[in-house]
Amino acid sequence: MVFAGTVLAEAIGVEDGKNVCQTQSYGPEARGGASRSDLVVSSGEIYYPKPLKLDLLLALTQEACDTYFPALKEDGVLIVDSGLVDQLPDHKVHGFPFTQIARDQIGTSMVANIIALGAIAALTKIVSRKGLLEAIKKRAPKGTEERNLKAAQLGFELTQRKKRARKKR
Amino acid sequence: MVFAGTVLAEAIGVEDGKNVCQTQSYGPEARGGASRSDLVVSSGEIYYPKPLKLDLLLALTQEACDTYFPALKEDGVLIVDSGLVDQLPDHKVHGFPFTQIARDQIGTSMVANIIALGAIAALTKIVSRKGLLEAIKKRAPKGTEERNLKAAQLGFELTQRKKRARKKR
Amino acid sequence: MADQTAKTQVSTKQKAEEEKVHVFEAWCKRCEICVAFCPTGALTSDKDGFPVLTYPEKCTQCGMCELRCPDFAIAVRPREKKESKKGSS
Amino acid sequence: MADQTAKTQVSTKQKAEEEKVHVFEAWCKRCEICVAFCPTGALTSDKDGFPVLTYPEKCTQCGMCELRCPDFAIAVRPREKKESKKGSS
Amino acid sequence: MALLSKVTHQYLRTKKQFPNVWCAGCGIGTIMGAIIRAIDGLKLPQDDVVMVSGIGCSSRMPVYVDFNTLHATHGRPLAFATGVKLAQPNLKVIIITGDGDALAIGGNHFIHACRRNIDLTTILINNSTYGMTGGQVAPTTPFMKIGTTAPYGNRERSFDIAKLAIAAGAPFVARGTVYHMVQLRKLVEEAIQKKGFSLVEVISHCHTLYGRLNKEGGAIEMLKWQKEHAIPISAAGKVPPEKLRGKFLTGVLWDIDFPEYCEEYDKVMAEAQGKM
Amino acid sequence: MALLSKVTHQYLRTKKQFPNVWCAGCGIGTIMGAIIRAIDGLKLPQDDVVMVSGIGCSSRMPVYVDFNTLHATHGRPLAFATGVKLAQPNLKVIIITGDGDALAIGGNHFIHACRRNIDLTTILINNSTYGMTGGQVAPTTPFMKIGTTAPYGNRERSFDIAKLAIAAGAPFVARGTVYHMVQLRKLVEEAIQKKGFSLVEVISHCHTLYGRLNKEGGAIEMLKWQKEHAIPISAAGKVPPEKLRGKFLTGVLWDIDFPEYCEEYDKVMAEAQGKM
Amino acid sequence: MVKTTIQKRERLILGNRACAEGAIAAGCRFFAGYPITPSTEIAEVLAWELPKVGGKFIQMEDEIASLAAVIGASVAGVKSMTATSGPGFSLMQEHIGYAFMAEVPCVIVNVQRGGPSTGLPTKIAQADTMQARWGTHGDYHAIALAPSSVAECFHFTIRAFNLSEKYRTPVIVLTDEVVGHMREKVTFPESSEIKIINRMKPTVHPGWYQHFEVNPHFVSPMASFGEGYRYNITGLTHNPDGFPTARPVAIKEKLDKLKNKITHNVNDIVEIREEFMEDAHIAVFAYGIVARAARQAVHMAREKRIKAGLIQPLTVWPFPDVYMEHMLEQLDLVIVAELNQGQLIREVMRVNTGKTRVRGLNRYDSELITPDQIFQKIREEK
Amino acid sequence: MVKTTIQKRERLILGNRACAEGAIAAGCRFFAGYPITPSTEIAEVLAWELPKVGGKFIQMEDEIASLAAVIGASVAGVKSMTATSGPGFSLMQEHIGYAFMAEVPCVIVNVQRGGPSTGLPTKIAQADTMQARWGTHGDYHAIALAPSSVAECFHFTIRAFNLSEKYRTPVIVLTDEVVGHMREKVTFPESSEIKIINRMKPTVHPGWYQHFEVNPHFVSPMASFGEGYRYNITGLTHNPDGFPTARPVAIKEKLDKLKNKITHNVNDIVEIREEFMEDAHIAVFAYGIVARAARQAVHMAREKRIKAGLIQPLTVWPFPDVYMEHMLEQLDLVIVAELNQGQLIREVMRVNTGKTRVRGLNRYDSELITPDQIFQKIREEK
Ligand SMILES: Cc1ncc(C[n+]2csc(CCOP(=O)(O)OP(=O)(O)O)c2C)c(N)n1
Ligand SMILES: Cc1ncc(C[n+]2csc(CCOP(=O)(O)OP(=O)(O)O)c2C)c(N)n1
Ligand code: SF4
Ligand code: SF4
Ligand code: SF4
Ligand code: SF4
Ligand code: SF4
Ligand code: SF4
Ligand SMILES: [Mg+2]
Ligand SMILES: [Mg+2]
Repeated sequence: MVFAGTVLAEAIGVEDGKNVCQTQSYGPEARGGASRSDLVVSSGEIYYPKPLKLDLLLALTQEACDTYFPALKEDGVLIVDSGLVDQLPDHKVHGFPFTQIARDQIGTSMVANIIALGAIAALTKIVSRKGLLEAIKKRAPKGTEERNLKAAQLGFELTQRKKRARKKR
Repeated sequence: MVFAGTVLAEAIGVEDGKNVCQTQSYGPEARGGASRSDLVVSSGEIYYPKPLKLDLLLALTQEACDTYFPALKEDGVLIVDSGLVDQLPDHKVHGFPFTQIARDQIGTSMVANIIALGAIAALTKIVSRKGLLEAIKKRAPKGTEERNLKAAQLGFELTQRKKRARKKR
Repeated sequence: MADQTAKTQVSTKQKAEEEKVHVFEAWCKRCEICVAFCPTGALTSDKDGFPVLTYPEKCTQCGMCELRCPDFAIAVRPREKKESKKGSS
Repeated sequence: MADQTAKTQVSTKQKAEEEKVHVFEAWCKRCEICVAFCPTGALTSDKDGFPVLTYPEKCTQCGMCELRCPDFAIAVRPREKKESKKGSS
Repeated sequence: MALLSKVTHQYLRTKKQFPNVWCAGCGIGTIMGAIIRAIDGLKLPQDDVVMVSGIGCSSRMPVYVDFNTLHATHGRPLAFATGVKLAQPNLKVIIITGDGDALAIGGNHFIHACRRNIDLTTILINNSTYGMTGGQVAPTTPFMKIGTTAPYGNRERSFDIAKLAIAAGAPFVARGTVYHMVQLRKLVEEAIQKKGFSLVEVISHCHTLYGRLNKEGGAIEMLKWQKEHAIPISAAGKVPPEKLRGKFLTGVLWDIDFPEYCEEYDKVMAEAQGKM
Repeated sequence: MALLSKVTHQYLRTKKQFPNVWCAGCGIGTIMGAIIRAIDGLKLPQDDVVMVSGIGCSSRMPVYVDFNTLHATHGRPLAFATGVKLAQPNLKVIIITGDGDALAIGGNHFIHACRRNIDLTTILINNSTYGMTGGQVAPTTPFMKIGTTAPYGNRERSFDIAKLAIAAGAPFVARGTVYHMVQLRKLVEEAIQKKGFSLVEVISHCHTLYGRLNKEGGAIEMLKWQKEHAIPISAAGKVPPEKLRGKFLTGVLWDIDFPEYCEEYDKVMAEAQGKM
Repeated sequence: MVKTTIQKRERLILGNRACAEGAIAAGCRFFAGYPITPSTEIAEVLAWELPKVGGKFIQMEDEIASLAAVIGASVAGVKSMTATSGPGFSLMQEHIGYAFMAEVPCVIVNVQRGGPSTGLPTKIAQADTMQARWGTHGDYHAIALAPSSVAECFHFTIRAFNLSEKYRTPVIVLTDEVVGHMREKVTFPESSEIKIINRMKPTVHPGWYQHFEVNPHFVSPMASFGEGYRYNITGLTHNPDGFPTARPVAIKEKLDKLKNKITHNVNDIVEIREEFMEDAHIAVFAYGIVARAARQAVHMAREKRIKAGLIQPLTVWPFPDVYMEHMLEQLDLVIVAELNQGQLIREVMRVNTGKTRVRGLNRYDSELITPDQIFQKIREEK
Repeated sequence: MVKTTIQKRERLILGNRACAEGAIAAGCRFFAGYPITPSTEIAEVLAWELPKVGGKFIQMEDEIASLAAVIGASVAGVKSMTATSGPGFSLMQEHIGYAFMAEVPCVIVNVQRGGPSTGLPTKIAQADTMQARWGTHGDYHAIALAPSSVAECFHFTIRAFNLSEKYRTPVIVLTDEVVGHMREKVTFPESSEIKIINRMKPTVHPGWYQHFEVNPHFVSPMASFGEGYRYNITGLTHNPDGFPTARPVAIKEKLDKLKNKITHNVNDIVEIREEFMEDAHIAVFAYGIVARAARQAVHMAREKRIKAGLIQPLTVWPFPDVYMEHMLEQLDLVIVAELNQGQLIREVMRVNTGKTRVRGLNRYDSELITPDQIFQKIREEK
């Protein structure tokens, strides 16, 4: 989650030029890496570094969804991995099987969250598509740039497709 | 000096039944042993543990004599090793060549200060002769009891002899 | 460490009473070590990565998978003949 | 450590210019090591424990006493012949 | 009980602490299995067993085992254990320590425990890195290998742990691997039975960090490496020297006798009390 | 100048610090003499010499010598010296340490300095006790000898310092005695010239405490003991084994080559800068 | 090496020896330490005396290991102690925090010498006072006692063990070079006269036992290793059962417990000795050896009809907030006399509400503050 | 392993990385450390970056050795730093005292985590604040800076080096897990815009040089090893020439110098950021990360027309006594918000003369204090 959070922060902060503050929560020890990443975005100075109420929640597990949903604003956007989160809160939800798609179409579940970032760029105005792709280029570990870019594109298209599908209906 | 100070404290405190507080000053490091030993005697509670003004000063070196003489009370008693201290302050002084006597009569300069204790017992009422001897028996390291007792006796007699000599004169 | 949210149901691939080898999926982390080092190739991984005793007939109940599992998530039914002491491995 | 109040006068037992071995009493602690290990027995201790070159004729200026003195309190006049470099020991 | 084997039930704190925190495939769990089986084999009462550890992935072990467990500070488990053992010599004290714990910050306690020869059994889990803090170099990281604090390759040489322990005075020194878990159990049994300080170095793998940084593969590849590079000491004589290069010996490498400290201290007490 | 020899004048802080604090007959002063003569022999500029010590009687030495001197904390001189040397590899860094300083509280820094192989010259003054604090047992006190904290006899075994250093990775290890002060000077010279970590253990005597407690006589008797118990390594082969018992070897005990850390770090910098 | 065996009721003894004998009297049967001036005699006496009473002495490789071994021994059920001075006390800080967190009773004697750093090994200071309270990382609540005489070295060490056992927490005895190296005549009590407190033992079945049980007393019964209760001890923040937790509620509960067992028991833990305080307008606030000079000074002042009194906290930590607030009501002036650059004076100022003048009398040149200096200060400031 | 090279003015970067880059910008060319969560990234970045600029990185065997090596390197003339967290900071205490006594410039970063003991390695606390001031034995006078943002991690590390060089004393950067592990966009200055202070060098002939010269500025010029000035450094109390002394006058002179160089320069060392303090009757006193919540809270209060303001000490040590005394004159209420059980509040209470109410808002359950909590507290207490 830290990687995805960082890419998003980079995209919003440096590429799109807003102020960002990204924090994370670790498990009891450092080694495991963080399990949660928070982002505060503002065009002004950011005081308190953690979000108090969420505008957007991306939950890739049921547990995350259950835990953090209460902090989501009334009109906040909830995006979940529909393959892993089946008990959905009573809310407008965007569900995509990110992990599934990642495994099937890119061959590794590791890029699920980058697909999700693509989806965010498509669904919201939080981050620009260009900013996101630039940020990925800059932050992706050597050798993984391509697949991450592809993942973001995938997420973007996926959402567009769904939007279009919905419109058609 | 610590050994002599301790013997004297033991004699006064435990054998003679007064309150005593014995302190010492070390050189810059512990190993060398202390170079100065202070004793406060009282029949009541002892507050401040170091002597402020001295009733009795036993100085075995010129340096000690020079340094501590100013703290001696007007009517205080000064006892020096007359073999080592030749510049005497303007004061009533009891001088005996303790080190010389120790080397000559007991064969080791190490007991000079015990001879001096004997002298103190004879010259002053600070410590009883019996108490001193008992304290030496208790405190002397194994194997040195005899020579220390002998030294104390020597100090005692020496002084008596001098007193008598003086009286005769 | 990421997805160790283990499933808590017991594997139903075999009946607990009969099986030579039992996998406790709640603890299994799907490292596939048991599969990789089973001397007879009796184990394989299912699509989620959990070990399955696909070839029970090959299994000699040697116990290696149990001894090697870092997560105490696989247990082998003791062979009946030799050593009837109640005991460990 | 008790009486290291060293005398500061220079030994006058020999004239500094001529002597083979010089003792710097201000620093000498009278450990008698130089005396004990002088290979020729040229040194003895005086009544206070300071070393004295009692038998100058025995002294080979080997320098051992100087090298061994823990207090840099004894110096040996270098032999003149070999090695005229200005130097240490 | 069919789900878990008997040892698991008896010796692990199955109810509270599982699944454990270690990465999938980490060797520490396997080592824990070998240890509880050794203790089971020796029929030591659980109440009499003390397990002491420092801080690190390896040092998390005491949390899982149902003994008297002391999760101490980083590097110091041997010093804590020394106090436990000397105070209650009837307890069996086993130390679990990592290579960083035992040899970096704790190196001094390690050599002194070897020298002092108190009856402690030390299981040193050598994964060539600091796992818990994220893959920094350890005093066991080989020359030129990568760690997060040695991005250009490690320029320090690594300790030969067994050699160091023997030089420091340890009377019993053994080496095993996670791969050879049957042998490992036996080595642990022998170490526990040894009167005096005993050390079992276990070659383990941290594929998550060390393996990844050094491109040595996952747990399975690293276990294979252990298999291929371990030479039992019993066989060492028969192997031509060129085949030993780059390999390491396993088994009991050193086993001699010395007076044990607690027993010596009994003599001190006897003397002191006699003299009173 | 006739009163003091030239080395004394040139290398000692004669004006302020003398006479020194050591007990009459203590070997530390003699060792100091050997060291300054070695430095003089090597013609090292005084400005380039750094002497670092810990705390203890031995560790008082830097106060007396006219180099760049750092009297650090108890047990840690090697760690301080590591910083000095790595920061300024052109300086010659010599560490003076006691057996307690180097091997009790400082044991970890000792083995790591051996392993890391930074170009430091360590003179370890082994007097079998803690002199400065009054004669407690040290990790070098032989079994059953008396110390003020081992009134019933020491029940721990002592380190074989050279063996430990070699096992920890030191490329140069030598042993000398105060008695053999000519050899000692040579050993110190060789150690300073060695590129890499070098150790000279000097067998010294603390007659004031250790000697007295163990009834081993004064300085002269203890020097004689050194004379009688030292066997030059060159002669060791010729001496029958039974005659070696209770004796110790002197001379250069170990001398091999390894990449030195500062030089390795130069490579790291080159690589890093190339990559930039 | 001091070879006298414990004996006789009335004896001339060294402060450090009194400390060692106090430990034995309190039931201490384990000492691990590392020599350091001016504390070493404590170790030396115990090396000699402990084996006589079936106790264990061990010299460890350093101070860190010493306190580790002490904690290990205490966990194994044996009352344990170490003794050190400044540099060693600094090295022990990590393990003081561990003992506090893991609630392990043990006693640490710090015979203070001149600092900072190596400082003045054979000279006195009282400059580790704040360190005793704040030396380790994280929130810590110390108990520290400050003896001013050889007799107090004996009694305060016993009390340190009692408090440590009662509250399951490390207790520090803050003595100093002068008290430690001083000889006074002490009248020893019979052992039957000495009050000993032992840690509370669990009465529940092992299955129910929680080593860090949270209860209204803030102190959990303590089973030792090997007694049939198998539990876990850790320096990680933990639940009452001893297993690590990261739940905020559990974290707070644990840290509150650690705090409350000290702060709720200040009245039991703190002892203060007063002199002439009934009607004093001026107080000298002094602890440890300085209190003796202060006592003499207030006697001198009384002779001159100055209404001065002495407040001598025998327990320097926890600080007696309520007591001092109350006292300050009555006072115009408090002189805080310390052998440092001003440490406990900060606490007095903290509780002061501005009504009372607080003045420091500080000495840190390795010499004692004399009665006369204090008396002069009283005269100047009054 | 973070491989990005230093570049670009505007970047999203991690707090710990900002700290490392600040060090390099300040001229730090030596780092010795030992990994510990949550500080490790500082070491990891410097392992990668230092050799690029000709600096040296070394991982030592422990934290004690790390600070020792840092001191050694500084004495050899190279600006040096280490970074650690709670347990490592406790272990460094002896050497912090040494650096202070021997007047060796160096920077110590403590990325605070939950304590006491091993505590909560991946969670935040501010509970080493008092330890930073009192952790070592003997009288010690700390300088400690507390950044509240990633940008401040960069700038405060530079400032720490500058203060350290200027005053020849160790300087502590007290950051925390949240700041250290936070990413923010930082606009980096050009190196020409960064003010760098280097230690003063002696101008006298080596024969006259005194490494610890006593002068009216309390700071002595500092020659490095190898520069032709051969002097002695010791942790023993010493004369201006660096040789040990036990003379009371010299001892006092030395300790006064150490004290005065901090206390006489409080105005230069201390930086405070205020918000709405011109007319505030209520102040929130908060440092480090908590100051951000506090800033938001006082904005909330102002919206409700409550005259609240923020006092954020950027320098937590030395404590700004005079400034605070002055401020308290104006205030009815001060709320001291900290992630601990109440540490710096004691200092505020100390300087308070009783006129102002001082209230603590303390959280120590591993979570941040929120703006709302502070705002509520303002409402409750006002
Ligand atoms: C005093 C102190 N310093 C540093 C740390 C951080 N730390 C925790 S575990 C660890 C290294 C663990 O390495 P190792 O012992 O090899 O165990 P592993 O995780 O590899 O099993 C470190 C440096 C700490 N907890 N305490
Ligand atoms: C941290 C710390 N612990 C203990 C001491 C006390 N101390 C000073 S020197 C010393 C022992 C010295 O022994 P060694 O290194 O063998 O030197 P020696 O005096 O024998 O030459 C000790 C324990 C100290 N100064 N600092
Ligand atoms: S070894 Fe254990 S954890 Fe790994 S896959 Fe097999 S059963 Fe699961
Ligand atoms: S018991 Fe042996 S044969 Fe059977 S599955 Fe396990 S490892 Fe394979
Ligand atoms: S060796 Fe040196 S100190 Fe000893 S007696 Fe000879 S000159 Fe004096
Ligand atoms: S120079 Fe040699 S022979 Fe002459 S006195 Fe010295 S040791 Fe003896
Ligand atoms: S980080 Fe390494 S050592 Fe730690 S649990 Fe994971 S694989 Fe094992
Ligand atoms: S105490 Fe021992 S080591 Fe120290 S100076 Fe005296 S003889 Fe030498
Ligand atoms: Mg490891
Ligand atoms: Mg020694």
